[in-house]
Amino acid sequence: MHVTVRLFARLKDIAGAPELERDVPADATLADVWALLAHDFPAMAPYRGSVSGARNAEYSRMDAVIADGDEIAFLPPVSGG
Amino acid sequence: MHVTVRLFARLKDIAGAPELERDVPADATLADVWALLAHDFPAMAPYRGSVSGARNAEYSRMDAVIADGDEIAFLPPVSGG
Amino acid sequence: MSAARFAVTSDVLSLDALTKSVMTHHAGPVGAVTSFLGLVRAENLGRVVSYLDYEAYEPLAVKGFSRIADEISELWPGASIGVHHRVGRVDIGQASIAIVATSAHRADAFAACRYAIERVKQIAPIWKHEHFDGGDVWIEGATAEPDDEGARLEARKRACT
Amino acid sequence: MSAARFAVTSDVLSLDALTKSVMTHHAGPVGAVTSFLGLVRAENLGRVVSYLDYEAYEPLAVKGFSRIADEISELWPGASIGVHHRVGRVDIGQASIAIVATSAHRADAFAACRYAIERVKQIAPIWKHEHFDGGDVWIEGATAEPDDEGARLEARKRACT
Repeated sequence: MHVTVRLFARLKDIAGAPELERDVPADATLADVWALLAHDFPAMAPYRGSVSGARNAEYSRMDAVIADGDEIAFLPPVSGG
Repeated sequence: MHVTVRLFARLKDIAGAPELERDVPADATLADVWALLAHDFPAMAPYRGSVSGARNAEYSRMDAVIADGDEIAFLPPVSGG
Repeated sequence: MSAARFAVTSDVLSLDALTKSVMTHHAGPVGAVTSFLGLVRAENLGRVVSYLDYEAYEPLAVKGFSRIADEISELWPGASIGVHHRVGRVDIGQASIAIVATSAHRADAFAACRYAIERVKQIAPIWKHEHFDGGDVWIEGATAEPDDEGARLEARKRACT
Repeated sequence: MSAARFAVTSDVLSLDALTKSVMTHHAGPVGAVTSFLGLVRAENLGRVVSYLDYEAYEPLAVKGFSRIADEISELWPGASIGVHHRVGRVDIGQASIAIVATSAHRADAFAACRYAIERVKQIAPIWKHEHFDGGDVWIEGATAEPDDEGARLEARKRACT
């Protein structure tokens, strides 16, 4: 399966890009995608406890299973307002 | 002594005028002026417990002594906002 | 519209003009601006309201707004407010009062704005003459007692502090 | 400026435009309109701020504002809100966020407005990139957890209800 991963703020800076493409196995969860990223970009690892996930522009639990073509997003702690 | 008495809202309607002139004895208090008005306009009497007094555009206790030429005002319960 | 922070006016109220005058007055850093507009509703206590006619003892009303601003400066140092109140006829949907509060942080700006409207209702010498379907009536709310500590505490409670 | 009630935009915010869109949406009687503007301050934690640069996950941010409006409708039936948030560079003194709340009575309008800004800070996917004298830093606040009941209760507490 193929997913688009959107990254914001510090996570975007760490990855050096606002958007990545990743191939993931069937039945992969958001947590699996996160693990891939943390492997590729070790500086992301500390965000494990504070990152929120989204799937197709809806908040999603990290254990949600993703589908081919999904847009996955990882959101560091927010600071709007 | 001579005082100008300003009246508002229902008190103005009862008196039929927004402003009255009254002669009062020396050492008269706001309460004394109020008593004069309540005598002239019995419909004002029920306001005794809820009216506020002002002297020269400052809130004033009803037992404050007034001076010649003062502008006295009686304010029914307020309803601004 | 006057650029005064405290005004009683027969002009249509402008939040924009009031905000400008409060910002101009405000000395410290401003990170939060809150506002309150009171609009005339078409219905009150089951009566079909045609319009309101406000009367004020203008000089004392303006002093009252200023007094409320002083109370706020003591309660929330660094918070500033402005108050504009209509007199004369105010039609349905129009604002009878506009309040703007500024502060470095939002908690104080919200508290100051809420406290201000509660205090205006308690002590400003302003009266609402309601013209409704079938008659008219002077609305009478609170006996104005600016030094009443109980009323001040009630206003603080409503301001949530 | 869009007439949408919920928007993320790089345009300068207009309280006037936002108020109009909320009033247009609002179905019931409106007696109270409250607003909140968050302004960029020249100083933060001792740093001399040059400007802020906001980033948002726009579709989710707009849905988040809408979700907050739904929460408010449940908590205070008859209260409506609108939220506009800037993205991109926002200079000192400019508004990064505007919120307008309407209701029949003032208590709900104040509560809704305060609740809205607390919830925006908790769950809206928006990030502040602070450019200050000597560097820049991404500000990180709360982990966004829209379903976290504790966060909702905290927002209600701050809204004083």
